[in-house]
Amino acid sequence: MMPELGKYAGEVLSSYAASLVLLAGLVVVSLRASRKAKMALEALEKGRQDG
Amino acid sequence: MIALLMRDLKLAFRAGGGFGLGLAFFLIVVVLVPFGVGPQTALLSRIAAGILWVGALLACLLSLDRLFALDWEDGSLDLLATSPLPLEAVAVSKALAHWLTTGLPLVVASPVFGLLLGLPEAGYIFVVLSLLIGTPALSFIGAFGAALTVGIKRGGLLLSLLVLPLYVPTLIFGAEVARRGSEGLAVQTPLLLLAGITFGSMALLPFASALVLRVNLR
Amino acid sequence: MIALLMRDLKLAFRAGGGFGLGLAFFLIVVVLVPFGVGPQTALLSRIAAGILWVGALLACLLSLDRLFALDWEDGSLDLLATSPLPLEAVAVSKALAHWLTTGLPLVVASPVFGLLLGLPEAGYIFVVLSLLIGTPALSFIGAFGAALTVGIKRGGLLLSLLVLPLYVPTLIFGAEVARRGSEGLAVQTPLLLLAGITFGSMALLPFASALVLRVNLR
Amino acid sequence: MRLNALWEYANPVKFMRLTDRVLPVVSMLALAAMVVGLVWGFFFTPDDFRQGSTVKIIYLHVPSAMMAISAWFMMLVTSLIWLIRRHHVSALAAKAAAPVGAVMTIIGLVTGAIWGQPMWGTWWAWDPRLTSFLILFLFYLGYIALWEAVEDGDTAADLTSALCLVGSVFAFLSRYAVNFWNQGLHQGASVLRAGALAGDTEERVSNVFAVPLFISMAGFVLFFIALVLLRTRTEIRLRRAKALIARERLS
Amino acid sequence: MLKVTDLAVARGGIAVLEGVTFEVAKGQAVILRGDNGSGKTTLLRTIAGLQEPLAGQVDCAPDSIAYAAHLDGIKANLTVEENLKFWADVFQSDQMSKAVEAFDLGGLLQRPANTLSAGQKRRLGLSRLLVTGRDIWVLDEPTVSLDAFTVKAFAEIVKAHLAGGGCALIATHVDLGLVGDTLDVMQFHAKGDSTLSSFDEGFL
Amino acid sequence: MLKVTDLAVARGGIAVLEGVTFEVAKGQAVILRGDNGSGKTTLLRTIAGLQEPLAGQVDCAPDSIAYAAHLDGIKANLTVEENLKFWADVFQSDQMSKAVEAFDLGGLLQRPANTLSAGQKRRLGLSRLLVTGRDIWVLDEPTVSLDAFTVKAFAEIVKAHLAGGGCALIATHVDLGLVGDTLDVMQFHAKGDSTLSSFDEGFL
Ligand code: HEM
Ligand SMILES: Nc1ncnc2c1ncn2[C@@H]1O[C@H](COP(=O)(O)OP(=O)(O)OP(=O)(O)O)[C@@H](O)[C@H]1O
Ligand SMILES: Nc1ncnc2c1ncn2[C@@H]1O[C@H](COP(=O)(O)OP(=O)(O)OP(=O)(O)O)[C@@H](O)[C@H]1O
Ligand SMILES: [Mg+2]
Ligand SMILES: [Mg+2]
Repeated sequence: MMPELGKYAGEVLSSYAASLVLLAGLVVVSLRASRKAKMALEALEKGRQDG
Repeated sequence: MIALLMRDLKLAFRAGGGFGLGLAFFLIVVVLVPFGVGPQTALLSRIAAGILWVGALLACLLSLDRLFALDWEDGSLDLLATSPLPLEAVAVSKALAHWLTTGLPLVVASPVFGLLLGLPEAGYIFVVLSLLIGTPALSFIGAFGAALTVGIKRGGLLLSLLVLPLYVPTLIFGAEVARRGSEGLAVQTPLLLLAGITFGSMALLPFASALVLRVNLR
Repeated sequence: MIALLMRDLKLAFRAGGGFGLGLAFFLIVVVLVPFGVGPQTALLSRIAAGILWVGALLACLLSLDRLFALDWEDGSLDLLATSPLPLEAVAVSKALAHWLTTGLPLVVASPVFGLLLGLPEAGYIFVVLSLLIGTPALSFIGAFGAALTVGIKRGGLLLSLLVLPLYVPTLIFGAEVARRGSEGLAVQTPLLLLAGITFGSMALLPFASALVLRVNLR
Repeated sequence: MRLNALWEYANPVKFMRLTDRVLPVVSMLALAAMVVGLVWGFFFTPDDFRQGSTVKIIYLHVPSAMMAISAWFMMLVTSLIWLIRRHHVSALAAKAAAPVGAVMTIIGLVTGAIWGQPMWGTWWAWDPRLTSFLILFLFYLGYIALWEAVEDGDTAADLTSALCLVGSVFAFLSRYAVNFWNQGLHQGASVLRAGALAGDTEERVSNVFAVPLFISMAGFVLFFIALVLLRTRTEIRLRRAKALIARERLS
Repeated sequence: MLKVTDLAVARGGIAVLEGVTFEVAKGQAVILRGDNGSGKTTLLRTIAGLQEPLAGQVDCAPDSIAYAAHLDGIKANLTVEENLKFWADVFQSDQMSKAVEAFDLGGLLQRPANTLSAGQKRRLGLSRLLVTGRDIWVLDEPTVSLDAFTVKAFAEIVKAHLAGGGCALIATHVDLGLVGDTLDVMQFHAKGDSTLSSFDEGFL
Repeated sequence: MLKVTDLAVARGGIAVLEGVTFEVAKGQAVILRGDNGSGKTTLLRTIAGLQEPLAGQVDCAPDSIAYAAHLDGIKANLTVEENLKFWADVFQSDQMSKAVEAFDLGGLLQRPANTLSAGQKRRLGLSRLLVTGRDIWVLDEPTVSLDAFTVKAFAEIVKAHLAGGGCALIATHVDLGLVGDTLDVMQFHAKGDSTLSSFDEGFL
């Protein structure tokens, strides 16, 4: 059910694509950093309890 | 403070060549642009005022780099911070020394460089005037940037990145005065705004610089 | 030599921000010029190719400053000179590291900046091509200049002064390729000359740099 | 009293505990609002009689441009809080917000450029709004670079706060200067003008377009908040890890 | 003249020393000792006011501390005389000739500082102390690079300073030939649990 | 292993030492002594090949000298490990772990070098000697900033190097606790009439 975009299809689609890629990229980077930090911290705290 | 100013001037003359180098860089930018853009006189004279301002700005920028960094590296800044001189005075004197060795010579020499670029005749007085009023702001803003990056090795490019956006209003008003002057339009408004920026920077930024220096010394 | 190259790249990333800063400076020059010259698109697009080249050149120049100076100040250069690595290899690796962190990113980013200045469409490919071929020469020439001024505190401006005249031929041919390309003219001759300069610099200048370094170490 | 209670949450532990609960909610809301706003805007709005289908770009362009500016404001406020009250979470929140703001700026620039091609016949013009946006982007870059370049957390927080403060003044001056320098092509502020809501001005954005636009804007705001919370949590964890390692080394 | 009470100092966000308490009386020299990395430099910088203490306080008359550290703040391109004159001007002192004489710089006055040997540079750096006209000397390894003869001469200068009503706090690894209390900073070694810099503290 | 014959050295165009003649045999350490400014640094730089001698010659196997001076060539932004690894790569050595162990750097490996104390930096600088794998150590005041314990440890390292078939030439003002010949450079003090650099000579 793609809407009729007329002669400007290229512009509209590329701007949506570019924006979504950028937003998704930002989210992925943030999530990955978050997970990494969380794991690093957990490892540290575990090590502290053990040691 | 006078002692510091004199020392910095002396150092600039002794090692960096003093007035000469800022000027030389300015000259080179002015010479390079025709090589890049091509030699059409009409085109050049239209962009002359702007190129002069951009050149002045880059010349200022290039000499900022080591404003505080040298004193930091050899420990002078530590010693100055424990001396009776307040860091605000240090910041002012550094910015002044920078202006005297870089900004002022540019102002004096700009008519000659205007000639090289075929600046319209009406423009000379306004280019000189706008540079005279505008360059102190460049030095004081630059000193703030230099204080921010003082602890960072290879801070040169970072410094440019931080300082150039801060230069934008000065450049716009300065170049606008020069351009409008060349075209015979009224220049009062941008001139006043330019002066406002300069005095504002001179009055407030030394405090910011001193704050930042103190943080960096920690 | 690989070890040195890797170390220099690492240092550039660690402290100077790596690729980003050269690019940022380039971007800033491109932004500043319209502020100076005025916002007329027609005018800007005529000078676009030239401004891009001048901007690339200045971005290279600004990052040259500390190419050898840091190693000199902290004594690494003395130690390298007494190591099994010949100084020629040191010079080559420094120039390469400089190109990788400054020249190459500029080449990649130049089309985007061309957009900002309204570069004519035919010009893109030639701007990229000329920068790709020309920027290595800038790095190798620059390394020679940096070697010349290595012992001088506040050598930044002096360095610019020495290096910029050496950059002139590269700039002339490079900008010529870009400009002719934009206007649809033949570019073969300047392109060949540009390539000649680059290969010549790469082949010969490291020896000169090493010689000069040796003198400066004494 | 109430205000003091608010300051309490600048304590990292409390902040973590609170955001543990808040973050999922905000994220879900953000996702919902963005999906609804953008899907509605993309699929279920008519073409504009002048702009054709390009009007659909507005659902990305305006919210991102708005957030790009708001993010800087948020950084300014948190920087001030850090400088005055020295609440650590505040400094880290500013750090966390900067890359988000920068990406918003890029999106604004890219969608604007793509939109400009059919509307003005050029990708880029030195229009005041566009130009000041580019300058804002430079400020973001400088700010992020400074955070990266300074090793010590405390020092970096102080320096970047000072930069943010001074930078804001100059960004404001630039905005004004750029207006003075060139009269541009870009739209005036029509969406947010009161008249536009009532639908009685010339430049109004008609309601067909306005409702999904507002939803999308709300989505972007929530998205920003969610991301900043997430990234602040990351920064806090990193700090904690660093503090733990430091302490370990001592004993 | 200088009183340090329950001071805790940090570098890089980590406490290195805590509970540092001592006093330096008029005419007294206190020698700081401690292994490499034990925190002497950090302590001295804090006392000189270059960095904030984590806790505790430093009491002394305002503007009475002269600090000298590893780096001498010597400008390579200025002559010895210009270097010294600059500091004399900053501290508005007229003691320059005394400083020159004390550190035997007479023959070097017209030399640019970058032509000095390591020890000569150090002498110039130390001569700055005499033009500050300040009472409390805070010195970080002052005798590095000095030959035996100059070390002795320096000890005499410090003694004269003490006799003139000053006091001195000196960190060193070698013997200076000074009578004075020795303070081992190792006893103040931070335990690690209580003290982190304010920034990191909140995160534990 | 190292033989210096009738060497004359100059700094800034002025001869500082002349007629320097001595020999360092395998397994031997020679300690250079002399007042500040007597020319030790200049002599060592000439021997290391960093500057040309005015006259005379230095004989040793090519690429056999490891030089360490006042400045350590440490990159503040790299970690201790990266700093050391770099020199190990340049000298294509696999002795890194040995160097780390000898100078007790294990606990500091992951630290950026700018967070080290003066003495820790010095230890890192000296550890470079072990990864050069070279026989002749030419050291200029190596123990500056080191505490008494580390000085002793360093003396042991030098002894091990000598026992392993190396030799060492060390300029210092303090006692290193090494057995070895002492050479006072003052005896070679240039008289000032005969020796100028070849260029200036032509003007007399
Ligand atoms: C690279 C190009 C562009 C940039 C950087 C840009 C930037 C901006 C900015 C900063 C805003 C302000 C958002 C706010 O005030 O909250 C905005 C709003 C807007 N832009 Fe653009 N823009 C660009 C191109 C365009 C084009 C080509 C069009 C369409 C012809 C357009 C249409 C609009 C509209 C309709 C608004 C909303 C106006 C309002 O109510 O505030 N923009 N843009
Ligand atoms: N950023 C940092 N992170 C962690 N530890 C640090 C940091 N900066 C410094 N340190 C440590 O702080 C300690 C104190 O250093 P300081 O320079 O005060 O020692 P010192 O007693 O002067 O030693 P020396 O005798 O070697 O000069 C050292 O162990 C050093 O490694
Ligand atoms: N450009 C110059 N002109 C004149 N004399 C110079 C110049 N450069 C150095 N000298 C002198 O040469 C002498 C030798 O210096 P050198 O650094 O070799 O001494 P050193 O024995 O290492 O002293 P230290 O124990 O202080 O390190 C010094 O007296 C110095 O002042
Ligand atoms: Mg110390
Ligand atoms: Mg010496």
